Amino acid sequence: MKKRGFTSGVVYLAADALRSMRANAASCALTAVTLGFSLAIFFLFLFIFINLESAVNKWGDKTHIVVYIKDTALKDGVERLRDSARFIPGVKTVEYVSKEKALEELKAELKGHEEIIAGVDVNPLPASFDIRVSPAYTDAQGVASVVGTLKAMSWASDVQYSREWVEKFSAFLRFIELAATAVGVFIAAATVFIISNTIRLTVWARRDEIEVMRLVGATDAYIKIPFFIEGVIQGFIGGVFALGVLTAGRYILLGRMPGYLDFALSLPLDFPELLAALAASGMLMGATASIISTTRFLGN
Amino acid sequence: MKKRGFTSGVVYLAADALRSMRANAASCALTAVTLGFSLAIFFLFLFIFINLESAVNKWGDKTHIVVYIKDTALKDGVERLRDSARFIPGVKTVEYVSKEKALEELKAELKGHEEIIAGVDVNPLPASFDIRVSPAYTDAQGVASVVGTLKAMSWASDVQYSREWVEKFSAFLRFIELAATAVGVFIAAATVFIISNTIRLTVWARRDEIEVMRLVGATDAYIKIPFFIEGVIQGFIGGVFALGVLTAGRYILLGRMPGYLDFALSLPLDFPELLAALAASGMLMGATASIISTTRFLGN
Amino acid sequence: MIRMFHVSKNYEGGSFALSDVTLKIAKGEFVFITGSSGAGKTTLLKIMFGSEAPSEGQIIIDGRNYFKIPRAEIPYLRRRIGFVFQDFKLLPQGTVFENVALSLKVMGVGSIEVKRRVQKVLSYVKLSHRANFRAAVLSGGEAQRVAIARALVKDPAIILADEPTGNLDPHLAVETIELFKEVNGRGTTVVVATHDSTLIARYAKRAIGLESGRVVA
Amino acid sequence: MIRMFHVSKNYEGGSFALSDVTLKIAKGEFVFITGSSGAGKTTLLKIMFGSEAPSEGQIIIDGRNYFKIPRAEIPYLRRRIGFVFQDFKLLPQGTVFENVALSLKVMGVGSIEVKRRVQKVLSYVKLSHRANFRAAVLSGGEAQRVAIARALVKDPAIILADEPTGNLDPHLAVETIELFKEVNGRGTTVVVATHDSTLIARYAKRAIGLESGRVVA
Ligand SMILES: Nc1ncnc2c1ncn2[C@@H]1O[C@H](COP(=O)(O)OP(=O)(O)OP(=O)(O)O)[C@@H](O)[C@H]1O
Ligand SMILES: Nc1ncnc2c1ncn2[C@@H]1O[C@H](COP(=O)(O)OP(=O)(O)OP(=O)(O)O)[C@@H](O)[C@H]1O
Ligand SMILES: [Mg+2]
Ligand SMILES: [Mg+2]
Repeated sequence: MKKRGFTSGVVYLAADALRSMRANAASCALTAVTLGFSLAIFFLFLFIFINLESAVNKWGDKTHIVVYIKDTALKDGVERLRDSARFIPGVKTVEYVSKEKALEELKAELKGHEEIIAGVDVNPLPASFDIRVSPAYTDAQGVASVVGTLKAMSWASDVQYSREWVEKFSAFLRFIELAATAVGVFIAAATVFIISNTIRLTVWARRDEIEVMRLVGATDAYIKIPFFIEGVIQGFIGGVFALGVLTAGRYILLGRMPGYLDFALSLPLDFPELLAALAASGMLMGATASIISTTRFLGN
Repeated sequence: MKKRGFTSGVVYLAADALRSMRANAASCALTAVTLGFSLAIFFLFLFIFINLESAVNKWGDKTHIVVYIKDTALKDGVERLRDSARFIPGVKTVEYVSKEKALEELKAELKGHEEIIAGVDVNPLPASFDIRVSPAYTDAQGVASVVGTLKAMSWASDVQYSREWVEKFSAFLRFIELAATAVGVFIAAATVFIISNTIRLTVWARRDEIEVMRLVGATDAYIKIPFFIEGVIQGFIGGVFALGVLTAGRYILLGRMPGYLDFALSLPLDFPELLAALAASGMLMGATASIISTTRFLGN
Repeated sequence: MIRMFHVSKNYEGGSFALSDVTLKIAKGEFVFITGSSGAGKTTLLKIMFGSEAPSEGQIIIDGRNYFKIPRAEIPYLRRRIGFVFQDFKLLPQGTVFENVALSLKVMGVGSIEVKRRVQKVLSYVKLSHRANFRAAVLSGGEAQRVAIARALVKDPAIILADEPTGNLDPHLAVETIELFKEVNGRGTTVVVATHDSTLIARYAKRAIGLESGRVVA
Repeated sequence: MIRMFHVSKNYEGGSFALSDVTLKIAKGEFVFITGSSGAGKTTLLKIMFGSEAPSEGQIIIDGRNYFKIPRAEIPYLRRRIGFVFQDFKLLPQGTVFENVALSLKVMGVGSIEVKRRVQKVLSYVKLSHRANFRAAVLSGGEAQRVAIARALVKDPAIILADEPTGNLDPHLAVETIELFKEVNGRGTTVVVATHDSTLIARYAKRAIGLESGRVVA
């Protein structure tokens, strides 16, 4: 009796799986589309949260600290002072606002009513540094540490920042992370559940076939491999379908939205990477679900 | 031969459906949970978008118009002027900012450097009305119409508003509506698809049973009714499950989020209404999917 | 009762199961259909039952032409015919009782009446002690007798039995045919497809022979 | 080859299919199992095949004690046994060829070899002309012969045939038993469960009689 090797055996079973898929084309397509929809929902959430988080991090830029500079310290030159601020941990950028600029800004605010300060001849406004903190320091603690260091500087007359904004923002950040985790866990669970239940039902629909295979002496592996291959192929098709749905949705929205909202539709991945990610997760899910279903069905 | 009436016949079939569900308890539970997950995803999106839209409408409050009042007009009394502004279509609230209040606000802004306006003895700042527009007028057109009417007032010296903000906001509003529609249509399609495919598979798994029923002379209705009842019950269970998942998720998030974000978790419905909505949509979906699947399966 | 005119049944791919069959079975008759494996016995019975449509020809059952029966009426026609399927067609998860009761329940017969009649017919086929067994666990011969009981329980106008003794020992086979003879005696038309020549010889009833889809005797 | 010691098979609910069966079937023997419907013939064969476990007792097949065979080895044991199921157990969507080929394919036999052997065995059971028909459309007798072909094709050490002639006309039934006799002549152990007393009488082989789960002859 001629026996074939493992590789040619798998090819043989793959051919069988393909034949069976052709025979049940409609059913396989529906399963693949179910996988696709589930994946699309999952990735939709993923992208919404990635984009939301990046948007939220940009809002973090609004966390800024103003240090007023003693007039006496200005004589030593701005650059030295700026450097001493720039190298404080947590400081991202330092922007110098001279006494003249401060006055101009005040005038701009009073536009139309400049007469109110017309009589002022010596500029009473102090120069200042407008300091932005790096993302890792936008929470209440981080800002406090930067503020503390700045206050200790000999040239600093006063340090101002919006404590309210900092606290709101860091609470918001924590909330977004928590919400993303909660919704993400839920969506992932739902996706895995729906996909595995769908594949379980397709295995169940073919229970008689599996029974016959076992009775004629098929090993568990022989029975599982076609389901595995089918699951992988359906997962792949589902992944491509999900990509299609997401891309189509993105194009529908892309042309019709204000430019400054572009970030909401930005893709965290290139197109080929995205295809790979979707196809790979589809295949992984299909494979896992088919292994679990068949293993449970075969009862070991 | 004693025949039973329609009602007792349905009761009979309902008992059958329940017996069959007990026999396939695991499978039925999984189907119900699949329905539940799908519904939960759908309602999650629905709530996110309802809350987002209500939040966005609150942002619309930021659309405000400032009308400066000619000093000469103030002699006639503020109330009359305010009334002439209040009854302009699109105006929601009118807040009076007196000359004194304007000066105080300027002083607050200059905190620490009040000396800059110390020498001013006649208050040069004009009084103004701070006008908020009603939600329906927050788009560019609406604001323009309010501004036009205000400008025509004899007592108005100048009208100011942020054209940039208004344009951004109305574009954003349009985008949110479009995105909600696109994502909503997609999620609804995915939900309907997943539920109907799941029920189709459970019908398919029982194809032999259906075949036998037809051969012994069962009418199509006789075959469909138990599936229908099963679909409705599974839909109901799924709806309750979805409510459980959503409520649990909400409680996880509720305690841990900044108070000013409460709106994000607000429920557009009371709890009993929500239960009714979820259970009803579950039952509707289960019923529709089972009718479609069995009808298609029976081939007419 | 049953008339066929030039009935043929072809399948795609050119194979055919029946060709040009014309026959007449009178009301109250008892007829055997014989023929070797693949001769077309099952196909002939299924066409009489309306579960297969002929490719050509006309069938009149009970005065009604089959081509004219609307889909919605087929269930009602089937309720007048008791069919014993060659492969039984039981609900494997249902009990023996439920399987037999099914053909009454689909007709809307009340539960008390169902119970009475099912118990009676189960005693005829000697399966009262198996009433609560699931059909899936029955022996071949037991399953076959459940199929027979299901056909008999509704007191049909016509019984079409396809190889109803294939899984029965000679003793039970004879008892089964006696059962059919008894209902036949009460006016039911009985058509039995079988290859069991001993039975045919024993009962000396009319036998329609099939050979490769053609009537030969 | 096959030995059973005090084998019983009970089911929940107190019913039993076999009680205290002790028997010995030598290598190369040809044995009939007889008994009326529900006597336990199928149960006996299934226990020999390992698809049902006995409630009590020991079975030794081919020198191996059944209780000691790990789950993973069962497929390999089944490949040495050709089983003709009373209800055929074919893949309805597979063709006749595929159904017969399956029992070779699961063993890893190459396609050319599979084709040669399947064609040969299909000609033995006179089904070459049905090779590409789906099993679902076969007549009862044709399906039964496919089941026989699938058991024979792997040249098994043991053939267990459960009512293999129930759907065959007398002529084909004899031919089938002749086929079993032929493989038996080449050394295969053959066990045939049947209620067909004419066959048993005709072949005068050893017959093990069962009655309500007990060996009686
Ligand atoms: N759907 C189909 N497609 C192709 N061929 C079919 C189909 N249905 C039946 N046949 C063929 O028609 C022939 C007649 O089948 P039928 O079941 O009527 O035979 P039978 O006389 O009942 O035989 P048996 O005694 O073996 O049951 C068979 O050869 C079968 O393969
Ligand atoms: N899983 C089970 N649970 C309960 N009873 C069972 C089960 N399996 C078989 N039986 C019973 O065991 C008895 C023996 O069955 P078996 O199939 O061995 O009979 P058989 O001799 O093959 O009969 P036949 O000639 O009708 O095929 C039957 O009465 C059957 O109902
Ligand atoms: Mg037949
Ligand atoms: Mg048996």
